[in-house]
Amino acid sequence: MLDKNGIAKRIAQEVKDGYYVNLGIGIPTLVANFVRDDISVEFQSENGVLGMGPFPFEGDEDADVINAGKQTITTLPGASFFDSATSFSMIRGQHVDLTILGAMEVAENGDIANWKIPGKMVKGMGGAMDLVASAEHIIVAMMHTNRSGQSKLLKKCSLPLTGVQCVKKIVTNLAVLEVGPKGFVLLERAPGVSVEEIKDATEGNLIVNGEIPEMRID
Amino acid sequence: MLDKNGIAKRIAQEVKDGYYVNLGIGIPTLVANFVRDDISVEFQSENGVLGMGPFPFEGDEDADVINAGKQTITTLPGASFFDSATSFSMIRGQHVDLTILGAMEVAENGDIANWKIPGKMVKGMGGAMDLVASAEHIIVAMMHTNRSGQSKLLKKCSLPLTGVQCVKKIVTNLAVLEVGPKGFVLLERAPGVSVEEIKDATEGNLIVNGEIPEMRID
Amino acid sequence: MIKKTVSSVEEALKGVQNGMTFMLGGFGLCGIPEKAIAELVRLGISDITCISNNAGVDDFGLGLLLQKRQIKKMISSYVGENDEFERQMLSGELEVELTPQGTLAEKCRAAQSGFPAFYTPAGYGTEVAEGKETREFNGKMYVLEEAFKADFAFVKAWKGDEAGNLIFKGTARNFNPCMCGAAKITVAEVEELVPAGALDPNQIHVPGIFVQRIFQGNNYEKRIEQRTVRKRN
Amino acid sequence: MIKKTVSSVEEALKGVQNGMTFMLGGFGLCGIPEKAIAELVRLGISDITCISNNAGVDDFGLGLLLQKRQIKKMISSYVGENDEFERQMLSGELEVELTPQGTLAEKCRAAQSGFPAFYTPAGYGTEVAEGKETREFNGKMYVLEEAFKADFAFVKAWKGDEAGNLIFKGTARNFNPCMCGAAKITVAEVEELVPAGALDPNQIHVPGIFVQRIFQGNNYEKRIEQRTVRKRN
Repeated sequence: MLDKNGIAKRIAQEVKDGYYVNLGIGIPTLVANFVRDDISVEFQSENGVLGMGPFPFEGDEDADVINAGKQTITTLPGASFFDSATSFSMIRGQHVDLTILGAMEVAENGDIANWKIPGKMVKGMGGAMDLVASAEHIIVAMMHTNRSGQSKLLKKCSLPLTGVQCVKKIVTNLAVLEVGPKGFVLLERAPGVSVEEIKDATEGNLIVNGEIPEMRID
Repeated sequence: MLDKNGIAKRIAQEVKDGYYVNLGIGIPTLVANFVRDDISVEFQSENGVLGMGPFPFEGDEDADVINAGKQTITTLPGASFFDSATSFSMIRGQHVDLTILGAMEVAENGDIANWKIPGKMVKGMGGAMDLVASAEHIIVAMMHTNRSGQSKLLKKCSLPLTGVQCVKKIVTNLAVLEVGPKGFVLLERAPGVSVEEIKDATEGNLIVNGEIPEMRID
Repeated sequence: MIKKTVSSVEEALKGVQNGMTFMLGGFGLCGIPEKAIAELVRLGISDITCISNNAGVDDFGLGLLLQKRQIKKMISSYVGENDEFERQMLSGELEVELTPQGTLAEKCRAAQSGFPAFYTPAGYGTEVAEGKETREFNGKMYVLEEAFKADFAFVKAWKGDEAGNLIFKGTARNFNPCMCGAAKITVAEVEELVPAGALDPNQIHVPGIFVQRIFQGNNYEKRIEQRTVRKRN
Repeated sequence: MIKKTVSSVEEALKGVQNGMTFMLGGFGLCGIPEKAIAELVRLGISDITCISNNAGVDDFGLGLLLQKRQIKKMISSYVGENDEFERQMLSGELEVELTPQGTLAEKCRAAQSGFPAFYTPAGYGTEVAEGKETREFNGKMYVLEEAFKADFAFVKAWKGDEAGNLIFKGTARNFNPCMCGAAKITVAEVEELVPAGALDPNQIHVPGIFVQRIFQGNNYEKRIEQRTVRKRN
């Protein structure tokens, strides 16, 4: 079973040379730490920066330089700042190659819900609706089940949707899955996790074709 | 009767303190020379400059600094350069207060034609269609009649339109006119020009209310 | 040059009234118009509709107006950092219209640019699209979104000049440029106000034509929400 | 940092083919991609559809492609400085789609920004609106215009860096930024190419994400169409 860093590590393998990547809050943010350093990647944050670097050294924080999670950040050579309309031109115009974000629920048709629990939690969608409606490659990073142990990979989302039929890939603490025409296609098992365990934790249709390899995470 | 500079001088009186003004090619360009220097005005050119100044001194021309007429220009303190989309945000968003442009024909309902003579001359509309569809104040600067002596102030335009019901005021070599609900309202006569002469040169409905003053041009 | 300078925040906010709609720049607490917000609190303007990406935190930014119950309605994309906000919203005291962030930015830009409406894919198939026209272009579905209408836009820039030209710093730019010229009156507050001619005309982020009033604010707090750092070596 | 530099105009134009649609920046002869145009002439690419505000003059800019009859169709707002153009158009050899200038700019920006269509007032009631949907918003009539689709965008900037970031000078900016990222491949030529990090991230006009290939051109002619001057004293 993977921890949050493990999920981030596995997702980092999906980041290809030359990709512009938008990372959501939470686990996705960790992905930046694990991207191979022999490939060229730029991170975009929708509040208006391309070419994000690591957190600043203590004392170097600048209130005017943050990411969409409101964290102080730095920029790398070749970076640029821009306004919100331009930022979403990058996203909506599919110039950002890959979006990695968290989810409360994903449905077997690729629907995603991650912004609202009616009557209980309403933080808002932020840029997520634009991101999922636009990106060509969308990877969801999340735990396979919620705190009560219920599956987050469903036949149909029960929460208000963020986007329809948009999720392509899901990396959880248990597995790597692809959204296929008939449901979740199991691609890889987390180290030490059996296909049975994944089946049990998946409410939506799980498609298991032949032998399922264990993921390789170095 | 006014010459081109006279028309420009008269139009300059319509330019008010605090106005952003877009000047078309031809007579309108001359208006800048006659605006009172005790008021604050900024000239916008739709190719991407606000705060245009006079032509450069000989030898100071810069191929990268031109107006929409492709003339080399200078900029004044407080000027800015921007892209074409932003330029038309200024125009379409009604941030430019006054548009002064030439015309081939104006109709008594405010229609204007100035971009095409089918089968003969097709230079294109440039920014004129955006300007006339957007500006709150549109003044047409033109000769009252064409080279063959035919009126350019018509009941209905015969040429392809640039915009509908948009012209508010017209300054010609003979008169200042306003477009009213029932046609061209004569406001002022050019020096030495009689109401009769203006009537003869106007095909569209000309409304003459009482005594028509002669324009004052210093 | 058309001069836009006013001498104080009081003069800059002349004309604000109860029940008006305001746009406020900023992302989180980054690039927010601190001085305009403080003046709105001081004036006690109420029944406000705020168009702002976020709602501040409990004791800063728009949180200050929420505390005093001056806000009737928020139009935002993300409001997750503010307990008082969540309380007022869940209790029904506060009206909230959640809008996708890119749509929010573009509804500002549309107002600025004279576009009445545009089609965007964001929110299609979600409750955001309920009651809105949807339409297919090239095999993909889009939602028709209309331009905002607002009385005042309050923005914060780094540098500005007498002509109203603005330059921003870092990610404090965010929604500020999109809101300039998107309301009837745009009020810009800047950290440094310079004479016309002091800024390079090539490097203006917002030309002065989009700004009606500009003033210099002092002692900006610029609070950091998430101070994330790494150790040296 | 994702590197966008290519070593030559030949490499920059790899993949251009007969029958393609190209966007070309510039207003008149100001800010045109001189090197890309010269290479298109050299390659003899034909049946081109050009999206460009103007069509050059007889012996420079797009006029060079017109002379060789390489252009099948022009989409422009103003073409009045070019006799060969007018001849080909009036004789029917050249297809021409005249588009209001602001609409032209926004059709580029829409393509860049993922908007399939937008409503604009320009051209309502004229032949430009024929066959297009029109619609009323708030008592005013608008025309629905769709985003452009193009294979290559050729733009010219003043400075650029390895990451594809661009900075323009003066009014040579014009349509160039709107076209970046509006075609499948954007090729930027610059007067000065600098290493990543040499440009201030606050002062980038076009972020490199909108540019696929960048190269430095030399000996720009930058011809002036109307040399207007005043005498000293």
